[in-house]
Amino acid sequence: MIQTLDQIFVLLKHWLLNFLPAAWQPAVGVVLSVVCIIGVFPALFAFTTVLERKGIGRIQNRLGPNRVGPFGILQPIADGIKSLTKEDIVPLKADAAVHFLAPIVLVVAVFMGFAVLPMGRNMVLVDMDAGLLFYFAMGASTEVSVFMAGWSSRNKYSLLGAMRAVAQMISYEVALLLSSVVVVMMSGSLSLVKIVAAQNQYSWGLPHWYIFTPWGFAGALMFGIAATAETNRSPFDLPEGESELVAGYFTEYSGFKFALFFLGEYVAMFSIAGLGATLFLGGWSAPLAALQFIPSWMWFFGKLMVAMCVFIWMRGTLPRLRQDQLMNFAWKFVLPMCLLNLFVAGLWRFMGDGLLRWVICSAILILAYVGMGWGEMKRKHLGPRTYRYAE
Amino acid sequence: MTPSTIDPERLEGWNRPPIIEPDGEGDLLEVAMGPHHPSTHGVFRMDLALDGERVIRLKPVFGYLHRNHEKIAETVSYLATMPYTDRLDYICSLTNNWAYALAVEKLVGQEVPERAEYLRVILGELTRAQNHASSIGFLLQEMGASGTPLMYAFREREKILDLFESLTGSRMMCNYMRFGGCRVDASPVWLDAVRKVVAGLPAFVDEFERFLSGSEIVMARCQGVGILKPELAINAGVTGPMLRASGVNYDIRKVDHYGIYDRFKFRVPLGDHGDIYDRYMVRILEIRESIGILEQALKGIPGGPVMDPKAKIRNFRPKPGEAYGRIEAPKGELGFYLISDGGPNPYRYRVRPPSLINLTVLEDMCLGSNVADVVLIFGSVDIVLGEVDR
Amino acid sequence: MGIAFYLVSVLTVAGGLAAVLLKNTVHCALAVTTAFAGLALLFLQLDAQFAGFAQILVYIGAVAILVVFAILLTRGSETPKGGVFSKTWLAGLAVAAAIFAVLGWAVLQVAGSLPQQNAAPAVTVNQIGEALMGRYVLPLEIIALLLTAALIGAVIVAMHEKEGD
Amino acid sequence: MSPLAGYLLVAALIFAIGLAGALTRRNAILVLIGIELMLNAANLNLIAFWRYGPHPEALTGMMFAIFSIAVAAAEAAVGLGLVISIHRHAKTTDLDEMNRMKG
Repeated sequence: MIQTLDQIFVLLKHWLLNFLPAAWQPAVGVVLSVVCIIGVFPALFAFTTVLERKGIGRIQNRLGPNRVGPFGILQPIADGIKSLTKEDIVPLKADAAVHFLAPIVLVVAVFMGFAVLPMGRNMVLVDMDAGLLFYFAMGASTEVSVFMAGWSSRNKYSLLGAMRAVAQMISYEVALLLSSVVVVMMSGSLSLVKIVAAQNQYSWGLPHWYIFTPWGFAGALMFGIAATAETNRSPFDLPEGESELVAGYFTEYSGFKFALFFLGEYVAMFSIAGLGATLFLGGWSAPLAALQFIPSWMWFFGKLMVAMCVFIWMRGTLPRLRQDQLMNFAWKFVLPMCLLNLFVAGLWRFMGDGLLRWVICSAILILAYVGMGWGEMKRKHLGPRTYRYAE
Repeated sequence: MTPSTIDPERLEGWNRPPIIEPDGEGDLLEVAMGPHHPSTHGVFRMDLALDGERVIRLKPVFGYLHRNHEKIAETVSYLATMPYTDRLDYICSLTNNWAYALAVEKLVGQEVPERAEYLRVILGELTRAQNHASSIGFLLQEMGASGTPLMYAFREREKILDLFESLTGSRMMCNYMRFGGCRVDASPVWLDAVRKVVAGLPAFVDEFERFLSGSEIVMARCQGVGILKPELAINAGVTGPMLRASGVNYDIRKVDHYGIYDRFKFRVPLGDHGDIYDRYMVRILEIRESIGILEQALKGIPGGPVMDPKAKIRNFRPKPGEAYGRIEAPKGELGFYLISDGGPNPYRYRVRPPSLINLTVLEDMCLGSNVADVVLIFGSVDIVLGEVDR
Repeated sequence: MGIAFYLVSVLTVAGGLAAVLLKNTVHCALAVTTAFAGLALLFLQLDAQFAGFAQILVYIGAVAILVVFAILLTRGSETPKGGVFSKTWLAGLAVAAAIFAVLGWAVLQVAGSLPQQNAAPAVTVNQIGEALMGRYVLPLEIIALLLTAALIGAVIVAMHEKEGD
Repeated sequence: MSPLAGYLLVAALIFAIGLAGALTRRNAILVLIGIELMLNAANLNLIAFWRYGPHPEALTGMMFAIFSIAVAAAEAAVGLGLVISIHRHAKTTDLDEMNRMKG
């Protein structure tokens, strides 16, 4: 029973495929899986927008949407109808073809990333040998779409926003890659399925998730920072920094194309949250050996939603950085930390089991983290101030 | 983007309205921020010349909200202008009332009963507290904090506005002060309500400060940005928290001894750097001082009338002469200059709006900084467009 | 040779042609991005997964972005007055056509004797990694050195000259 | 015809297109794009020969292609850096106008 529930989608797919001639089965199987991905994530997107608006509302002492349907749950439907019925405006001077293609390129590239994410036991579209590399290749393609959107709009805000976004995405992509490399080093594979399998082991009922090691924790932290920047979320949301750039590179988009951008950005968050969960949080594996009876896909989506909640929490809490500070942070803090983390991971690998390697590895990372942060604040003369009073 | 050289010739013709050029020919990028820009506090435009993201020129363009305030005041009776003053700085209408009442009282040499003076101080300091809190909220909003600090500030502002409403009948357009006192008396119930709100204020400021002052992002964005030198501030006539953040000890409550401020013990916080962070901190510290004043005033408020019994309401015709009444409004020195020719309405009526005069140094503060900082510096000036454009 | 090969080839060649022929420089850059993507797909068809993904990562993620940045920095998106092709375009075209003729002739000459083997070689990323760290470790190190030198060089070349220099 | 010949022909075509672009365009950046296309065509050849060659397990062609991609990335970075630097100096990216050795 537990097994059936765990594999319910796989079994369902096989059952459906049995109605077809054998020659068609592989192709139709792929199409079925793709349709599932294309169906599930936009639905999740609709649900999460309500969650985000409600959550931010709670953070800000207000209610959030509560008019459409019970507790405002049907709000995304209203939003969807609104954005689909809006006029699709293309600026007169815009490069119509590029303007049209940009959101499509974004959405396609973002959805491609899901092909290699294992969403449950045996639930992966293609188990590629170089899955992680494929994921990052698709992530890199989104930058082109961002540039296309900004450039084709013939709007200064759009262009500035696009250049900011591209510069930011390139900078943090390096950090994203380097923070994932530690996982590749330790699991010895680029295949996300094997990375999950390597973490799906338990000693004393506790899982072997990489986040529970010093290098894994530092890597997850850096990955989280880079992922936030990569998806343009607060506090790194300056490409669409409302107070300076109206809406960044999609200022000139309206109606359905705007909805596509919105969807693309949100789904990119899901995908990167899913990747983070796969790399550091054990993917679909249960957090305790005793909890393995809960279906694996529920764990995956649970972790995904937890990561999304962290994104929402940060958005409600933090102000945004400035462009140069963002770049400095990427190249002078995150990148050195990632490189050091690589070194620590190597050290961990070649030191024997025991308390010593825990102490040494944690000490190196914590010292570097605190030292670099403190040094940066000192160098820029930042810090709390005292004030004098006149009577 | 690479910094590039600036062609001086292009800056010569800067006064013309900016034309969007298709490909950014030349080295400078002209960006118009506003008047529909979501970031501005109202309908205000900044024309920027950008070199990469560095500000080369900044031209504030205002007047979109011009409502002929001064001319209207010259054509209606003295009292009829009172509600118009509410609409100057619509965040703090009570201090506007006070400054105007003060000017007219000076003109006719009128006395104000003690209870009315106490009520004015209480209302003025409450106004200052809510203005500073919401201006910090707006500043953080510009910083991209997606409204959370703003909503915290507004929660507190709401309580204060409720007090205003129960006393004056209106939340924002209070129209409460009169020449020679106040319009209605405050009930003991109202005073108790004020005591309750004031007792809650320190906790709010502590919470605000705990979340914001120590935040690394706030420090990184605010410290060392938008520096205003004290010399320039004095020369430009900048007043209020902005001037004090630059380290100049000038508070009209201390200098002018207007009202009954001499009876209260309070200190004037001063900044040393004159940057955005100092302006922010000076405002926070001023809220704390205001709380002190409020506590003293609520303790010492006497009984008695709130209106000078000799005050003449009907057929109000001051003798020919002139007067300038000024107060330390939350945003700076708010002054009203009146010339009377003996008629029922002023011959000349002039407002000295702190928002407008503080805004004149905007370009000096912004030059050379990042375009993202411009919004922040603009936010730290704390202006209300109703007062800038009048 | 499946239909996929022909489709991808047409896409690649069309992208390349557009990159060479279009007037607007940014359009050229976007077209060449399409050509790079097409080449990556061709690599994938040749069972070279790793090279294909590396191609996308390097060419679309880095080189294409670098090119558009360079175009915007040099204000190159305007069409120059003297036309987009150089004065000696005819000679250039002739050379290119001649080279294509020679290459094509050579390929067609030997087309019959080329190997027909079709069994896909089972190459895993592990093997590539081991080869890189074993047999090809020296070239790898040299490449690393080259990339570092190129990075520093590019930064120095493009760095803004300080006043007074 | 063997599949290899098809790949070789496509590679030759792309090489010729790249060469034509490099030789005929005026804009220095587009010349670089042409060179990149030529390098890519060479990579395609390398991979095709590796795939249909006698010893694919030796990975020789594949390795060559991977190294070539890395070198091409370096070349693009330096080349574009040069173009930007020249543009700053001569205010043009037009190769026909860049005919002086001295700035």
